[in-house]
Amino acid sequence: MGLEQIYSEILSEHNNSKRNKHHIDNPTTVLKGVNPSCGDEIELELRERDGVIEDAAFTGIGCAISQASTSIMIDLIKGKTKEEAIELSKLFFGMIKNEITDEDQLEPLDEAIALKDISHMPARVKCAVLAWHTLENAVEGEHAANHEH
Amino acid sequence: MGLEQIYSEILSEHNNSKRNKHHIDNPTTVLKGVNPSCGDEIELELRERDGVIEDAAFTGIGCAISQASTSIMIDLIKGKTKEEAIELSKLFFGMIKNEITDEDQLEPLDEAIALKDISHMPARVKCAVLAWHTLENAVEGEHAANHEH
Amino acid sequence: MNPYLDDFPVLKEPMNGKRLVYLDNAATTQKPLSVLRAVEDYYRAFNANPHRGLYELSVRATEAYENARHQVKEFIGADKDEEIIFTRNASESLNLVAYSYGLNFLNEGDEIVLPVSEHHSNLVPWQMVAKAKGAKLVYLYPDATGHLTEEEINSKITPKTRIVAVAHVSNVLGTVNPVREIAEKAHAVGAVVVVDCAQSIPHYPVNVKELDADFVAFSGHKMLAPMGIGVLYGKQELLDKMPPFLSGGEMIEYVYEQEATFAPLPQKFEAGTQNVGGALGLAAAIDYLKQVGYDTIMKTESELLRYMLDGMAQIPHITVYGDTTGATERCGVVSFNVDDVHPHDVSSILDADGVAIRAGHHCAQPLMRYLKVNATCRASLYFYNTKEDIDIFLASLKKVRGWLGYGA
Amino acid sequence: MNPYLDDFPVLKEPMNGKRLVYLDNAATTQKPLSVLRAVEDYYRAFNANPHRGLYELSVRATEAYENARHQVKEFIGADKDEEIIFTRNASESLNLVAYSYGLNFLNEGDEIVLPVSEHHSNLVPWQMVAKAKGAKLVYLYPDATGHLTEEEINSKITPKTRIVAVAHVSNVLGTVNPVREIAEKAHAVGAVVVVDCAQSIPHYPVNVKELDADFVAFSGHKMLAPMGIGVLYGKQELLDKMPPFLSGGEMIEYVYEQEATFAPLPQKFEAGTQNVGGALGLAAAIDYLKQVGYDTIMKTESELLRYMLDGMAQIPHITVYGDTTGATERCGVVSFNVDDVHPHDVSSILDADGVAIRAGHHCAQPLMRYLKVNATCRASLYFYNTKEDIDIFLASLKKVRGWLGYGA
Ligand SMILES: Cc1ncc(COP(=O)(O)O)c(C=O)c1O
Ligand SMILES: Cc1ncc(COP(=O)(O)O)c(C=O)c1O
Repeated sequence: MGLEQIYSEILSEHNNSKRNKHHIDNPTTVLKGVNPSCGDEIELELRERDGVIEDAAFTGIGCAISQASTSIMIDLIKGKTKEEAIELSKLFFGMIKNEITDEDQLEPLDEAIALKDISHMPARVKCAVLAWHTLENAVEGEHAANHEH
Repeated sequence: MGLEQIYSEILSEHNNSKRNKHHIDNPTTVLKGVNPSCGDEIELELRERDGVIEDAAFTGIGCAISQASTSIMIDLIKGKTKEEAIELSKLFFGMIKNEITDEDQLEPLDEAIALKDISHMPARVKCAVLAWHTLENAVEGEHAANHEH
Repeated sequence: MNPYLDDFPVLKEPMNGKRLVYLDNAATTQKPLSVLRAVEDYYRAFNANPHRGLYELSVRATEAYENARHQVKEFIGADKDEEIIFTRNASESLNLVAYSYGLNFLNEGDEIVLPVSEHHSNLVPWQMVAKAKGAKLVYLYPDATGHLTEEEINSKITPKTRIVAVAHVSNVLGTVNPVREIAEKAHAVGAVVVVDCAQSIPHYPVNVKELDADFVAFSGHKMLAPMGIGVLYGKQELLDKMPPFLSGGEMIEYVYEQEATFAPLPQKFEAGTQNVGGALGLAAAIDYLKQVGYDTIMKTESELLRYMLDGMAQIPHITVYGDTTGATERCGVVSFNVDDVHPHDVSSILDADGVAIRAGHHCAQPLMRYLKVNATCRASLYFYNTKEDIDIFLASLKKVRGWLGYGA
Repeated sequence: MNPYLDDFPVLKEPMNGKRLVYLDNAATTQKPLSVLRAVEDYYRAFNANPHRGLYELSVRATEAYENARHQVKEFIGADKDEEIIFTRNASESLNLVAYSYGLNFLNEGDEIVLPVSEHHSNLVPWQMVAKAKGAKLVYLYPDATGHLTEEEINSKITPKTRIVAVAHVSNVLGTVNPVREIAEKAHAVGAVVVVDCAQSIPHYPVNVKELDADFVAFSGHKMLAPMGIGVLYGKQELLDKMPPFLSGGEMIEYVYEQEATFAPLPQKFEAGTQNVGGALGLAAAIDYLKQVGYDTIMKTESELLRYMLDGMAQIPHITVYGDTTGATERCGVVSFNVDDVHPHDVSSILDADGVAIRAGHHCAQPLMRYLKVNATCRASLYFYNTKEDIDIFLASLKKVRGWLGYGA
């Protein structure tokens, strides 16, 4: 199970700190992401300029995994281009599905690597990917929350 | 199983002879009896006078057991009062349900005793009792076919 | 030692390297070996399509299936075997009533009364009926201990009420609802009463006469039987006047090209090949329950419940919903939250210690909203649980906040 | 010796003191030990309510259940797991389509086309739809060998047709219907095609793409699996636009007091606790079928069928319905009558020799009327039958008329 790895310091820190949990000024995209089956709900706010994600934050409720995953993601994507953000999300899905396991390859995910072992907790996968799915939809201009799990 | 006892000579004789299978003159009661689950259908005709069953016959289709049982019943009830006929039917149900097993007690059923072992063939019980249920309904003035089995 | 544990092999399997502490009995119970054996014996010795064949094998299958029906009838104190319909689960039983009774006997403006604590299976079908017929859903709201007051019941059940749908026991709060009083009131205004006994019959004797219920629904899998078998009890006079629900094989009398007539009860409501193995499993489960005895079940569970509630009261940062003391008549279902920790995290953390509890809305979202929570944790007991189970649960629960970096 | 017999203990039990000759496979098949073991293993090791729990046991149950769905999807060549809905049996699958598609997408004057040979389960639900919506049932009549001619199909499927409901294989005559041709014609006029594969999939590979079916229904219990589990396949675009059928737990997204939104496929159509044990039994049955192989199954059965039909042709006073020679593509279901002897008597007499056949209308009363018979006998084969079975059947059949006092 590796619960230790999952509820690691990084996770509890991100869950507790409200650093990325607020509204931003003049967001260019605001998108809701929900997991109906567990009631998690986040609202992601992004401000893009010239294809770069200048600022990002979120509000909403959810479990430690979804909250931390969202917060870590926001740290990662700030200052990145939309394309880079999409690349990161692909890498993240690959890691969570246990398709990409090579440490070197995962390096760009930085702190998000702490969520690697979620792949062994299928019931919690959807908590970890909620933010990233919402990001994908936001960046690709889809306006429906993604229900897939 | 006692198939020999059941498909005995009496049964095959009654099944084959069409002695009681016809219409009667001026019936006072004509009642249909059906077993929807197996498609058996008989129509019982009775002519009563002063409470006595003067004449009886039947038409219809069905298996050897229901046809023979009907024919044997008709032999038995002709010339009997309605009350005697109802007594006989109670005796018959008692025999088929294996509640009355004493040979002496069953004596009035005469040839119908050949159907005793039907009690060991639950799937065929409803074939054997169809005529008797129809008789009960006819004599007691109910006009619905009896669907119980 | 709990004398029943030996009958439940799964309870002796290690889970995540630890002994399994199964506290999700309200979701589904484990099955004793005698139930598994009853099902296997059927398939090994006399499996056949019942009602259809005249040969010995089919006759035996039919007899066994009808005996199972008879056993259910005796168990819940119904009048006749015909009043027992085998379904797939409690949800299907309730849908049958909604479709066949609700859609046919309700009119615009009629009211359906139900507690806000109902399981979705006794709530969403009534939304469907209300929408289709222009009827209105009227909710009963419980007090702080989870109970429905007489006042609430009397003010909501009115001459407009046609149906009252109520769970005998709530699957979230464990509350025993005053079904008999509700039925009395409902019958006085000519309404029918649909009682969801999914959470009561595993723990409590259910007698349809004493409840004065018009319909009763429950699931086998919550009372030691296999999945895939459920029961609907209905008063014969009601079932008789209802049209069939599912149609097809077995439930007909005569079929013509353009129309059909239908078989008498109970076949009228049992379309297609029935789950004979499941019905025999349910019969074996009833045998097992009788052998343990409801007295023992209730005594064991109420002792464990008190022990659990006492233990939880001593852990800081825990909120228990509904009756928190075990003082009122209630079943061994305990919903709670740990401050600042999402129920899903609580569940994952307990799971690492081999403790299986449930987290979420428990198919009762309207109740969650009424309680002003997003989700809760739920630990639910059965007679095969032990004090040791509770000790492990409590020890694991104490550590939860620590895992997430909070002080205890 | 048939190499599969050892896997089916019931086939080795004596019946009425004789070895059981089981020839009612069209009603239900026997179950191999591997299927019984799969179900038992589930209950012994990881029984839990799937989808609901976050703990290990429930995760394992969920995975196993969803794997079973995936296996069904692969087995019938569907595109996506979401297109596979688990039901209770074929009858429920067909009712689901009738209620959720039929009642919502048909209008007055629309036509539903179906062969007169359909099983009641693919006929009575359409009567219900026709009555509720003012639609019309239009029947296809087979020729003397039981086949639907192109002419018949072309003349009945018209622009008014909205639904064509057809069995892949008839449960009375064994006829293989030209589903692909029917589907082509139906799709050309914009109708949807509902294929009842209850009698084909046990004996024949079923590929939903090759059939070009919009919906496909079948039962586990006719293909080696336990009772209580069935399947509905539907094209996603159709299932997506259909409203839920049964409602309650598991099939919802958000539930408010007055309304609800529903889960995506396949949960939308799976209300309440599902039959996980049954689904795992079905998965094990599919494994077993794959291991035997459809080639072997078809070869074994067609040899036995020819042997049986040849033998029956040599007994006087026997009428076989439909294709009497095994010359056309057909399955091993043989309906027949013995002159002057009611099918029920034939069945009882054969039963005394341990031979289990079925007698009656076979849930196909409109076909019986069309064939101008009241009932028939039916012997139906499976790959575990042997030539010896057929010999015993034929020997018993020869004696039937004698029992009833007729000359042979
Ligand atoms: C062709 C056909 N369709 C449908 C059914 C109904 O199947 P079930 O009784 O399992 O629902 C059967 C079997 O009885 C059948 O033979
Ligand atoms: C109170 C209550 N009613 C109904 C149900 C539905 O039972 P099932 O899922 O077996 O249909 C449940 C269980 O989930 C329940 O707890």
